[in-house]
Amino acid sequence: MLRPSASLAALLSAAAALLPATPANAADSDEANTHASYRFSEYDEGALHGSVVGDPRRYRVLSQQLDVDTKLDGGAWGLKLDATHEVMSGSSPWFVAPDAQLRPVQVLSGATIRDHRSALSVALTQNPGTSANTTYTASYSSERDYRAAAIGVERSQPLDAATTLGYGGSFSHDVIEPTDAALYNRITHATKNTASTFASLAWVLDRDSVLQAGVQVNLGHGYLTDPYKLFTYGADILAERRPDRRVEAAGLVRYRRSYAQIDAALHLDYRYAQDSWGLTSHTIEASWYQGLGHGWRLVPTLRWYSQSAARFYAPFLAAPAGQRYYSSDYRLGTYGAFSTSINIRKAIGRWEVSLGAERYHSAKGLALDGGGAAVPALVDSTRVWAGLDFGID
Amino acid sequence: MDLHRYAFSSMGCPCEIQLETEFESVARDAAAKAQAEVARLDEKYSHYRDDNWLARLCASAGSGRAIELDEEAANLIDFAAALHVQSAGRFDITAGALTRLWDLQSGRVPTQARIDEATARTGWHRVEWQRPRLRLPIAGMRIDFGGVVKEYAADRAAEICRQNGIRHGIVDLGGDLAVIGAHADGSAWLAGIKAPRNPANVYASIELDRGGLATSGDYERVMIVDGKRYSHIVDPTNGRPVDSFASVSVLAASCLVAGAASTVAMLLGLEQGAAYLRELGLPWLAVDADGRTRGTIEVAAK
Amino acid sequence: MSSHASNSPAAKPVPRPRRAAVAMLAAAMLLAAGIGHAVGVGERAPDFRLPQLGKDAPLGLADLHGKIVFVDFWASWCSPCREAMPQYEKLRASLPGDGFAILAVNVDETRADAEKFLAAHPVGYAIVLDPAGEVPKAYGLVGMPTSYLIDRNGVVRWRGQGFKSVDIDTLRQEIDKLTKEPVHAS
Amino acid sequence: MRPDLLLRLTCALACGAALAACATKPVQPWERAHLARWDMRWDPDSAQTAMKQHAYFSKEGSSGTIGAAGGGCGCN
Repeated sequence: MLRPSASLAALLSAAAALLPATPANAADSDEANTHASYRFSEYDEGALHGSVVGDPRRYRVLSQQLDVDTKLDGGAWGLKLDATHEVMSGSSPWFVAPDAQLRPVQVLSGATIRDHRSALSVALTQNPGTSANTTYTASYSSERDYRAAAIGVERSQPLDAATTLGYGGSFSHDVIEPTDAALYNRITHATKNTASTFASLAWVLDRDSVLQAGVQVNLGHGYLTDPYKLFTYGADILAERRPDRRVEAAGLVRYRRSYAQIDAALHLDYRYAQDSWGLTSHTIEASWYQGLGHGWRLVPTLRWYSQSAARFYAPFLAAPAGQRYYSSDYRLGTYGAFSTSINIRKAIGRWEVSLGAERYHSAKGLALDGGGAAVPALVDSTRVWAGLDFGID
Repeated sequence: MDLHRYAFSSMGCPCEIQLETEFESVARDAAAKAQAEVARLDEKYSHYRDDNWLARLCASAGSGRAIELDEEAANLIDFAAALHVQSAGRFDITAGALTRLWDLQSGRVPTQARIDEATARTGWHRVEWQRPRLRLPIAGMRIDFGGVVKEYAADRAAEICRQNGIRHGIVDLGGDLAVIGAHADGSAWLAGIKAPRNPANVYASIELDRGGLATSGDYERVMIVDGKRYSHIVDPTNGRPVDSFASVSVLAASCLVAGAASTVAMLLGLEQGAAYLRELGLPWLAVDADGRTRGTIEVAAK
Repeated sequence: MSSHASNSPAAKPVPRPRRAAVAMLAAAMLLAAGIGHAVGVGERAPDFRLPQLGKDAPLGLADLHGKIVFVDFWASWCSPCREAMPQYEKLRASLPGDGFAILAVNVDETRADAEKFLAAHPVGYAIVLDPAGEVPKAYGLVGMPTSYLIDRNGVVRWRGQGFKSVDIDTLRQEIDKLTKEPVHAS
Repeated sequence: MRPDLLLRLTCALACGAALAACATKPVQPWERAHLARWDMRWDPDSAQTAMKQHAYFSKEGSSGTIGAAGGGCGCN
């Protein structure tokens, strides 16, 4: 006779035929596919590296985000709502002035900035959960001096058992109305439009790995300048001036590899981008998802980012030669950044609690080729976040 | 909310339904319907009667005729088939012939010849079961729903009380308990487990606020011959009563599952039974013949 | 591309990468055709026989001949399958057992995964095990979960791709319709 | 690096990977236990990714991932 083999599943299933009325765990369908997540995060910038004039308290952002997604119409449609609220405060780089030896001195705006941003986005997905689906998104974001409305559509379509095609696009119309426009002689109203299209192909390489390659083209047109930033143009200090058109092309490759036998997975992402302002960037991100059992999971992530300077970037122009465009915004200079982050998660039933911290260090030396003009406003920053999810299956 | 108790006798043992309700009439009505259901199941599946559905089924043994079973009977047979697999053949509803042979009131140990003869008329593997048709190929084969039907009746009675507006109550069919719902104040029911050696006193009590509790033991129908105990639980693979625990109690989502697990554990004996219960993962409590207890249920202070 | 790029590609012949991309897509298409033919509505459901969870006798489609059978391919790792199963259990419990049966084909590679899920979500219908994936291959499954409603003559009358909770109502109507149909001498 | 060179690079990469995928036996839908795991999604924690991308976007010159972007900001 065979060895006895206990099987609670077989026992309960056989009993279920006799006692159908045990509703204990028949999760009713609506509750089963509603998922909600709340995130709170605090972003703090450290002190500047170089010499500084103005209030050194750098930027601080407290943000909260709530996402809810559920099924509609018996599962034919998926609806996802995201609401975000951020409170920003602290000083930010204003312009760069040369000292006696023509070395750059970063001048910061006063710490008077205290603004908040609210954003809402709605996404409707047809045939959610299947590999052939279409998602329509609409979003609106507003803060005291900036409002943005965007719409987008995204389609995923299997070509065969191993290949999925993805494509889509979005359009955003932004309205810029700077604060204290009269006081600092800034423009009072400006608009800009951004159109973005992407296409991607994803392959199932084997039972444990998938690869995705995609291209994205972003077209920006209109007021692309930062209304608050000034520029030392010889003896004058003028408002910075950027072209009113920008084309960016990006290529992205993503690789996922499962190590299910040790309850882990590897994520590798590489992104190359290049734009018509002469700014090229490389981004590599690697994450390791490690399951620790009993619902625990640890996710360390490393990220390296490098960008070259825009053609019209300079800290200042001691002897200007009629340049049409000029900006000292550090985000257009040559620099690199390396960030390490850790995220710990614990699933309890249908809930999941998560905590995370990230340290972001930027420096000219971290760029792929660290040459080019000085970038005095580079800062390090930290970000800590906490999350609560409901409806994980 | 007052407590209403309805005692009665069925399935050859003392039974009681305890209900907490606002109005006594609601309790009385629910208890009456529940009791009627237990009586129906007792009438239909009792192997002590010779005029009920089970008797007619057993009478077809060896006749070559296949009997078409109704939905409930077919589900009970399927449930027994699942237990047969799990217990490596020890749980066998065709052990009826052996159970009768070891008629424990007779005080006599049957001869090996008669045991072999009864064993020849036993064996689920000999039964032809193509749902919903069942054929007992050998004359004298018997079906015995022991370890299944009493526990199933307890769950059915609890379900019928729920369907008649009862939220707080418990059904006790000879020690097999099915909870309708915790006390009105949310506290759990206290279930007493009788001491195997002297069933009069309760040696342990378990808190129960949902699901079912079933206990298999050799104390109720036991025979002592020349100082040796013979229980009413027979191992069909060798035709003799089981030398196993004195009692095994299991907690589960239903009394049916609890009863099945405790009966299989009793049939597997001391070592394999304990291993089975550990592997199954349901809370369990077992007492050996010498009174040693083991298991995962914390026993509330007596 | 941006207007002031010095050597804009438009002037050149079709660049090499586009021809390569077309060749790659063609190869992918050929490959797709190679996979087994997907059983569709109106076709006879291929018979199969598989070991049954918790029972020593195997179970097959032929054993349920004369009944309306709902075959559901599922696995414990497939989240729409997990969402569907309690709904199928409610459907089974609400229909008389004699004319209708659910036969769930589990394709988990390790049996323990299926058992772990079923212990948490017990279902009263038959579960058969196909770790090697022979039956889904015979049915030419294109996605998970996939389910088939088979009439009393063994012909597929409805196929579900993925799971939407509205499918349960559709199934009830289809089963109701099939129950009223006469059974041809098979 | 001119934009058309970029497209050539990405297409070459795409073709290489795709041909690799075609060469191996295709993974059937019922053999995707590992691929269906939470940690194998392209973006397992989309809420956290959105906030993270927004933090990077506000301090880097180039930004955006594949997929519809939205909710720009006057980050300065």
